[in-house]
Order: sequence, then structure tokens, then C-alpha cells
Amino acid sequence: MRITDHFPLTIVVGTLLGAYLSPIVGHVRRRWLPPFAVGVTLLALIQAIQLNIRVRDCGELTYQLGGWPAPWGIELLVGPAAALMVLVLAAISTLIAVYCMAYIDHEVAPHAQSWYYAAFLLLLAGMLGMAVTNDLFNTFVMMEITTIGACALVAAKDSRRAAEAALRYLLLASLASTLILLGIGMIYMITGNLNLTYLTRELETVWRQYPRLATTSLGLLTLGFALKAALFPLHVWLPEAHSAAPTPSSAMLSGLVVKIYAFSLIKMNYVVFRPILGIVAPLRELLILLSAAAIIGGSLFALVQDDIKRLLAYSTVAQVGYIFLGAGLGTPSAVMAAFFQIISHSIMKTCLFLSAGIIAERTGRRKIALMDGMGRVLPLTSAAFTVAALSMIGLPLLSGFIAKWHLFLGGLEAERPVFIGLILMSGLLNAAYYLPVIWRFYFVEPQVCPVIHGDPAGDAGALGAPGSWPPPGIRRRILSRLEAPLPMLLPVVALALACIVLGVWTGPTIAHLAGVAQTIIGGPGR
Amino acid sequence: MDDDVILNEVATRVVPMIHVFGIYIIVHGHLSPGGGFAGGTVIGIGMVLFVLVFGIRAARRLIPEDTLIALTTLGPLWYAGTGLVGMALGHQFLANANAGLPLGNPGALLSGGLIPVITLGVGASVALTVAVLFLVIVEED
Amino acid sequence: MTARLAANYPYVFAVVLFVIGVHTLLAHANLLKKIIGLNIAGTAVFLYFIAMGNVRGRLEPLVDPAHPHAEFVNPVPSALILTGIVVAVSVTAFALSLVLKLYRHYGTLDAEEIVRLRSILDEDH
Amino acid sequence: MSTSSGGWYAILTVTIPIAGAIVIALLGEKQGRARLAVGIAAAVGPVLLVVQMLRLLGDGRPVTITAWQVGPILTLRFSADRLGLLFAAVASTLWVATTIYSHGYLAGGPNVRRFFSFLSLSLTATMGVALAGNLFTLYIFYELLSLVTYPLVIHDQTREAARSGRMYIIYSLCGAALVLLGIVGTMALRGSLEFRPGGLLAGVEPSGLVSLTAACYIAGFGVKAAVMPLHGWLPQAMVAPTPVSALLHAVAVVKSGVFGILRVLLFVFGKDLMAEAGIGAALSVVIAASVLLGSISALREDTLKRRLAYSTISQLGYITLGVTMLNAEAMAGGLVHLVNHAVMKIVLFFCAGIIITVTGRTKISQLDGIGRVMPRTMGCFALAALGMVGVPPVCGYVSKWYLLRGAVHAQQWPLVVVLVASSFLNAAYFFPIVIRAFLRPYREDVPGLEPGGHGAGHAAGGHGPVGHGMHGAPAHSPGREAPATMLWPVVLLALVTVALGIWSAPLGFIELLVKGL
Repeated sequence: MRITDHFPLTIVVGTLLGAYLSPIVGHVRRRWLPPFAVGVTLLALIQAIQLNIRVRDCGELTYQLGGWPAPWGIELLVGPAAALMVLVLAAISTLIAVYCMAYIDHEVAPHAQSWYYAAFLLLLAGMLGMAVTNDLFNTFVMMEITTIGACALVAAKDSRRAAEAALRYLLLASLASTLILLGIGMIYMITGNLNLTYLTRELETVWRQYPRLATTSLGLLTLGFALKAALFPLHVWLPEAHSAAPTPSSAMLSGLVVKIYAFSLIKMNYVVFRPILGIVAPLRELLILLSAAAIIGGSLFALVQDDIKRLLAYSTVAQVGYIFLGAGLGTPSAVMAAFFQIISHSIMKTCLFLSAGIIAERTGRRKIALMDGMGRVLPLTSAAFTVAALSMIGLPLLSGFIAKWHLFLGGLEAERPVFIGLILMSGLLNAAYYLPVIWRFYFVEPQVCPVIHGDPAGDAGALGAPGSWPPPGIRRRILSRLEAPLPMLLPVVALALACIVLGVWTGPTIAHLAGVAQTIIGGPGR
Repeated sequence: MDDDVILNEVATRVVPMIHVFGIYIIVHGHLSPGGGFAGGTVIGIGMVLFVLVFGIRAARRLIPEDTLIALTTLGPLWYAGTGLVGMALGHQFLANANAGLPLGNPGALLSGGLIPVITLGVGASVALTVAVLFLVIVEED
Repeated sequence: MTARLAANYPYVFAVVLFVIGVHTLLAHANLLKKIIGLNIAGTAVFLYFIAMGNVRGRLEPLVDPAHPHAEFVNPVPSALILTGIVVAVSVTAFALSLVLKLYRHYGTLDAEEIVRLRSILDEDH
Repeated sequence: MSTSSGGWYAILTVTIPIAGAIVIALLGEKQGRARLAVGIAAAVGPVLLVVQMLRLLGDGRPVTITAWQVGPILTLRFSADRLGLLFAAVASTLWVATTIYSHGYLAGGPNVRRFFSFLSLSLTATMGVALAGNLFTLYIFYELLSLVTYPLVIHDQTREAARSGRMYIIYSLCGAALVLLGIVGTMALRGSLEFRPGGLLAGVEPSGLVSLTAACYIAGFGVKAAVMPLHGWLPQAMVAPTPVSALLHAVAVVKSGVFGILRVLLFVFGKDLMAEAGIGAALSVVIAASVLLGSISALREDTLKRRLAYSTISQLGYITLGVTMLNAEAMAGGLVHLVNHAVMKIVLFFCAGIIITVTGRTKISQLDGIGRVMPRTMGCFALAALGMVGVPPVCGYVSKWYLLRGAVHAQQWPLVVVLVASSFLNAAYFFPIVIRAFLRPYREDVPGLEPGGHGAGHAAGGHGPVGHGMHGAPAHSPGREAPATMLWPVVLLALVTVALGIWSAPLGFIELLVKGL
């Protein structure tokens, strides 16, 4: 076997090892931690890219742990959807890791940093594992790793708000895990399989004997994943957790964690439990209604927030609704829209959170009312924020529009035009809470000249802490002209550009996603 | 708590026994009832008991923080390293039988190829994780 | 009906435990009780799994050369639950550490009290 | 539709102003002359290109290009047909005048660089709307137009401006959302977004969905076109600097709304479907009401710019009415009015701007005798006002004549009444201004004239750049005309209104256009 054959596994195990190694690295030399984390994520990214190429060329990849064949051993399976998910996870977290290089000192105490990176990589490994595994119980284990990593990322900030948010998150997420485990137990009970492929095959015949157990199982899994993905009435933990966390964590949580659960939910509903898809229509109907409530409710809550990170968090509640709506409608275009939204929202929301982080780090401001004139003080950051926010609103030629457009088409295909109106309304609501921020950025004169966040280390601001990267000499020369340290600015700008590219040049993405949607729902792709 | 005679005396005798029992369970993991998870937890609980009774300073004296961190990491590394052996032999991660190693006979503990090796790693990491988690809780200040 | 319930008594227990656990988690304001509730619910699921794996009248899953074709109980659920237990332990430990942190900040374990205190503290800021 | 050799002209028409905007943004705030040069160049470029495209079209070589394939159905396509070029020609030509006028109007004020950048971008958006080859492209530029004109509306950054700006953007976004809804409706009906002469949806059975889609489009574009119940933002937006009011609210924004309605009615629904589904009839009722109510509201308005705004609401109705009547003469009348109204209204607004700049007066009741002080300005105003009413030889009568003939021809007697009544109303709200300005004695001591502080309670006044010390002279010294950069565009355009009345050049073109539909 060539080394590339092992990539479905090594992408997870490598990141997991990175997580376990980071305390040691941090212990030996704290300065090495940020580049180490970037290295690990970059490695994952390279493997993710290679996996995508492989999947595109050769179709699905399977990997059997220990060489035990499928029904008995644990199997990893990278199909088009999983490959895409892995790519999104790796790419976004690489950017966040780069951002952390300059940012981490701002919100995470030095002694906690090695644990922070451990949790960061653990979280990534868990999510990657959830994406590639083809085993139900393994999904559960990876999900628990994800949960613990995510809660640790929230708790990393040494504040009572963060601790409280993390605890609430942990308790509810664990409750969700328990529900999911119960669901797993039920389905295992009637099918005797944990391997998803075999489970589906078994379910085809066996569900007629145990229809109630099968539907209850799917219901429990759906409920659990929906709770973890913060579907509307179950979102209570999200705003506080996502806004109290340190900014890179917020980006990670809002950008990726929520998505992987949504992805799993789609996978469970459409792939694993496909045989009983016909008899769980009420469940999907409920999903659609709840996502509609999420789209409107999340936005309404976002309208009244005065803290920018809470605003972004509530906006996530609304945007996740799009994913679930697409998944619930279940037509080719709608599922495609759900996937596009997973990608597009990861990019947009990460960009928004990271740029809000730059603003907070540079000027110490988080209240929207204090954002006056930011466009002059931090031009690039504000521009990136603006692009991502406009994309959220759904302006054409930005990625958010494409997601909405395909959701429209999905609504047409499902012959439920009411959701088209709903999404349009949500776009207007998005405008109602994002535009005032942008307006403050550019059209209000700063009342008091915002103070650039002073750091004892000198001109490089928070980056100037002795243990950061790259070495001070080069840094100072580049940075004296930039509004924020390059490692912070770069991801933000890259994400904003990605928003534009994904909105303008959608052909390949759409073609790929059509294939993904086809494998998911088995219908003809558009 | 350090001056509680009963606790001290009981713990001095019980903790080693717990540890030995844990190791016993670990090494029986593959070809007889037992295993890394269960044994590791038992050992971890032994450590927790030690900290509860003798206090955190005594624990720190016994295992300095650096060592503890290194050891905690060692478990997963050990596991992964064993997994890599299979890969190095040209098979899947964690491959054992396929890579030409024996599957083992019931009762004969050392006949299981890489499996006992892996179980050790699992035991170590579980034990230390339990201990570290507890220490993290106790140490918060 | 009653006979079926009696025959499946482990499942009945599991469900009852689960409900108790979830109720404790959601309804009690005390953070420690919440964590206990979570563990009860978790244990209920573990019980469910174990009960599922057990087949009355079969042997423990040990390969005995003397009985090569003996019928075993299903060992997989037990193995899974081992992992589940480890996971539950980690989650509990983590939750406890957070509770401890909160207790140091607020001096109470009551969630409602914490919310009240926080609103007061926030106003002070 | 294949790409033709002239397609690049269309792309250049849209991109040149963007380049201009970037250059302007890179120039310093103080480099006024360079900015003016770039601004004019960015506006003249499109004019020349439009002329070139007209020539190509005359040679029978249609200009169409697929600029970019965004996604499977979503293509960025430009296509310069007669209707688009008509609007493009009008808008780009008047843009040149506005650029020059704005330079004079805003000289020395704050944020001029931003203003000119966005002015140039607005030209991009307008050209994009004009040359859009499919609904998606039209939607993009329509949405873009709202965004890039927003900074122009709130240019003064007063509380008043912010409020109006908010209202403007809310209306605009809702309108764009409705357009998008219409597009989705079109997708449901036909699965394509390309414009077709004769109608994309031709052949579709009239149904509830067709009517709903049409309603979405009309309401969506009607917001910008300030059709009567959706006009709320327009008088409010008069808080913007006058060149903005003139250009955007007489030419670009409102006209692109009207243009959108025309484009959709003619190229998406087509005449047949419009007639079958009763879209035209339903629309004409709304529009007729809009024409009359706009005029009546104008009558009651004392602030000059707001009166002009209401007049716009009423006059835009003519254009749409022309198309809804569905006969060649009325359609020609409506389309000619697209040109005529643009020229006349811009003259009126420019005059109002000059009055504000020079005297600081914003209300009609303050204009006593102003014609004696500023004869050239008020002369032009009077000329354009006559045109609006429909007095020959100023161009307004041409469109009214055709419209009336169309209405008679179609035997739409209520519409004939509306048209005639509206003309009387026009006279009723324009003539008093002219009479006041020329026949009453000039009053020195009009209240509310403090430079920069005038009209505080009125959105329409905004504040002129008087306070910016345009040429260092006291703002309201009598006997002074505006500086040349402001006056000359006005005089020139006023002459154009007459010229268009005597020799209506667009008419031949428009008859060709109408024949092609």
C-alpha cells in the first residue's frame, strides 16, 4: 500500500497525534506551538486535497482499520460528500490556526495555550473522524471527542461567562450524545450492524418487522444531532457559547462544528436510514418547520443584539436553518443548497468572527455601537467583514446568494414556494442587522479616535509578545504598515476572497455538489 | 486530610493493590476478560484516590507535571506507533493478522502479536487521562 | 402486555432510568445534580446496550477450545459500552472542573442563582 | 444567442466607470481637477461606446456577449438591443453633464472623493441595468445600484440624511427581493432567465403564478420607479445633494426602475401574455392613479425639490402607461418620454440646485423674484417647466401627443382623461413657481437662509454646499449666477429640450424599436 492509501486514516490520526503532542511541544518551547498547530492543520489540508483528487478520479475510498473486513472491523469511507467536508474542515481550520499565531495571546492565558491547541486539534480530529467514518459507533466516539474539544475551546478563556457557557454547552451536548447513543443502540438492536453500509442493507428488510424501533432510532439520532447543531428551539446554548469563547474558538464552533453535525444529520437521514425514508416524512416535515422557525427566529434575535459576537452567533442559528431547510426539502437542488451553505457559511462566518476578533484585539471594542468609523481605522478588516456580511445578506455574485438561489430552486422542485418567500424575508432581516454595522464602519465618523490595543512589546501590538512567530525583525518591517499582524489579516482577507470566488465562479463547485447531492439522495442531479 | 490516620493507612495499602489489579486487567485485555480501558480506569482511580488522600503536593512530588504530561501523551503515541507497525509492514493501520502477526491463543497472553502491545498503550493513556482530568479539576485556582 | 414487559425488564429499567436522568438534568437547578442526572441517563443507555447484548442461556464470549461451537452472548455491546463509559467519565470530569470554576466565581452551585448573580455583576461592569 | 464581435463594447461600457471609480478613489481628496477629468472620461467613455453599439445595431449586427458563467443557469450576459441602448444613451449622456455640475456643486465639501467614486460606480450599475442580457444580470446591477447610490444619498451624513438613507435602502432591498422572487417565479414557469423579444414566457398559459410573478416584478421595480404606493422613499431621498437628486432620482434610479418594468413586461412576459393575463390593464389602473396622485401631492408641496420629486412620480407613470396600452403609438410615446423626461427633469433639478447653492432657498414660497436675480437659471427652469406641461416646442409635448393618440386609438377614454387632467395639474404646480420667480419682486429678507443651516426641518433642503464656501462670496448676494461648471450644463441641457422638441431625433429610433417588439 502506498502512503496515500492511508490518507483517510492518517488525516484523523495525524491530527489526533498533533493534539496529544501539543502539550509536549508547548512544554518544551511555547513559541513552537502556533507553527506546530499550523503544521498539523496544513498536513491535514494537504491530505484532504489529495483525498478529494483521489475521490474525484477513482470514486469512493474505503479503509479498513486493522485490515478487518467491513462488517466486523471499523471502516472509513471517503465518498464525495465526506471528501468535501474534510476539505472544508481542514482548510478553514488551517486558516484559523494561522490566525491564532498572532491572536492567541490576546484571549488565552500563556499557561493554557498548550491545552488550547490540544483541544483545537482534538476538535479538528474529532470532526474529521466524524466525516470519514463509516461506522455508527465510531461516529459516536468521534462526536464525543468533538464535543469535549469544542467545550474545552469555549472554556479556554478564563472568564466566568466562558465557564458558564461551556458548562451549559457541555451538559446539553452530552444529553444529545446520550440520545444519539440510545438511537444507536436501537438500530444496532434490530440490524445487528454498526457499519453504515451493512446497516442500511440490513434495514431494508428488517424495518418492516420493527418499524417503530427504526423510526424511534432515527428520531433520536435526528434530535441529538439537531440539538448539537443548534436547530432553533434547541439553540439555547449556542449564542452564549459562541460569543463567550475566544474568537478563534467562536470561528471554529460557528464555522465548522455546527456544520459537521448538520452533515451527520443529513448522512443519517438520507444515506443510512434511506430504507425508512418513506415512513419518516413527518420527521422531515418537523425538520422543515423548525428550520423555518430558525431562519426567522435566529434573525429576529440577532436584530436586538448589541454585542457583535452575539449578533454573529444568533446569525449562525438562522443560517443553520438554511442547511436544515435544504436537507428537509430533500430535492436535488435543496440538498445541494444545504451543502453549498455548509461551505459558504463556514467561510462567511469564520471571516466575520475573525474580523470581529481583529477589531476587538486592535481597538478593544465589541459593542456594535462603538464600531463607528472602523472602515478608516482598520480598512482591510472592515472590507473583509463587509464582503462576508453582504454575502450573508445574499447579494448576487457572493457565495451566500448561490446557496439561497439553489434553495429557491429546491423550494420550486419541492413545490413549496412559501419557503422562497421565507428565505427572501430572512435575507432582508440579515440586511437589517448587518447593514447597520457596515453603516457604522463607513458612514459614521469615529467619535473618539479608537485606541489601537496597546501591548507592552511595542509596535507589533499583541503579536509582539516574546514567544510569537515569526521572528521580530522581519515582523516589524512588514507590520509597521499593516493594520493588524499579517497572520491575522491573511486568513480574513483570504476568506473574504473565497466568498467572492465562490459566488462568481460556481461552476465547478456546483457540478461537484450536484454529484454529492446525487450520491446523498440518489436522485438525478441538476 | 494529610493527618487522617485511617485514611492514610488504608490508602497506603489499598492504592498499590488497586494499581496491581489495574495492571492485571490490562494485560488480560486481549485473550481473556479484561482490557486497556477497564484496567486503565482502575489505575487512574487509584491515582485519584492517592491524590485525595495524600494531597496534590505529594502527587506532584511523586510525578512532576512535565513527566505527567509526557506520559499522558505517551499512551496515544504508543497506540499510534503500534498502529504504524502494521502500516510499515505494508498493510492497514493497526493491521495484525494480515501483516503476518499471530492472532493468539486463548489464555496465552503473549501470543497475540501486536494486540497486547496496544492494550498497554490504551491502559496507560486511560489511566493517565483519568488522573490528569482529576488533577485539572483539583488544581483550578 | 405485562408479561412482555416483565420479560424485557432490563429495557423497562433502562427507560425509567433514562427518564429520571433526563428529568434530573433538565429540572434541577443544582449543577452537581445536573451532572448526576446526565450520568444516570448515560448509565441507562449503557444498561440498554448490555441488556441488548445478553442472550439468556448463552455463554460468556470466551473461546474455549473444549466447546468450539458454543453459542455466545453478543460481546460487541459490552465492548462499545466500555468506550461509552470512558467517554462519560471524561465528560463528567470536564463538567465537574467547570462546575468547580463556577463555584469559585459565584460561591454557589445553583444555576438560577448564578444567572441572577451574573446579571448583577454585569450591571456593575 | 452567441457572442458577437461588438460584445466587448458592452463589457467595456460597464467596466470603464469602475476603473474610473478606482482611479478617483486613489487620487487625493484635494486633486479636484484630476478628479473631474477622470470623472468626465469615465462618463464620456460609455457615451462613445453606446454610440458605437448603436452604429453596430444600425448595421444589423446585434451586440451580445456572455461575459461570465457564474453557475448552471446564472450567466452574466450583456446584450445591447434598442431598448437598452436608448436608456444607456440617455443615462450616459446626462451623466457627463451631471459630473461637471457636481464638480461645481460640491467643490470644497467633505468626502468629495467618495462621492465621485460612487457616482462613477452608479454609472456602472445603470449601464449594467441598461445592457443586461438576462434577468440575473439585470438583478445584479439593480441590486448594485441600490448599494452604490446609498452613499450618495447620505452624502451629507446628517441625521436627516441617515434616516432618509435608511428608508431608501430598506425600500430598495425589499424591491430587489421582490424582483428576485419574480425571477424565481420565472424559473418555475420557464426554467430560463434569458430575455427574448416577444417574451420569454410567450406561450405560457395565463395562471395565478404568471400574475403573481408579474406582480412581484412590477412591485419590485416599482419601488425604484416610485409607483404611487411604493414611492415613500423618493421625497425623503431629496435630502441628498442636488446633483444626486437630479441624476439618480430623475434619471438613473427611478428610470432603471421604469426600465426594469419595461424590460420585464416586453421581454419576459411579452405583449401577448400581458394582454391575455390582463397584466397591462391591471397595471394601467395603478399607474393612472400614480400619475394623478403624484401630481396632486406635488401641488401641496412647498419645498422645491420635493415638488420635483412628486412630479417625477407622476411623469414616470407616462412611460409605463405607454407600454401598458399595448399599441405602437402609445408605446412610442412612453419611450420618447423616457428620454424627454430625463432631460427636462434634470434641468429642473439642476436649476433647483443652483438656487440652493447661490441663495440657500429651498422653498417655493421663498422664490419671489428670484428670476430677476438669476435670469439664466430661471429661464432654463421655465423652459423645462413648459416642456413638462407639454407646451411646444419644448420636447414634452411630443411624448404627450403620442400617448394621447395611442390612448384614443386604443379607445381607452379614462386614460385620455387622466393624461389631460395630469397636464393641467402639471401646469398648476409648475407655473406658480415661474410666475413667482419672474413677476414678484425679489425679497432680501426671506427667513431660513443661513448658509448651511437652511431648511433644517425639511428633508428636501438637505444642505447645499453653501456652507462650504464655494467661491468665498456671501452665499446669497443678489445678482449672481452660479459658477460656469454648474450653469453651462443647465443651459446646454435646456437647449437640448427645445432641440428635442423641434427635431425629435429619438423618435425614429424608437419607432424602429417598437416595430421590433
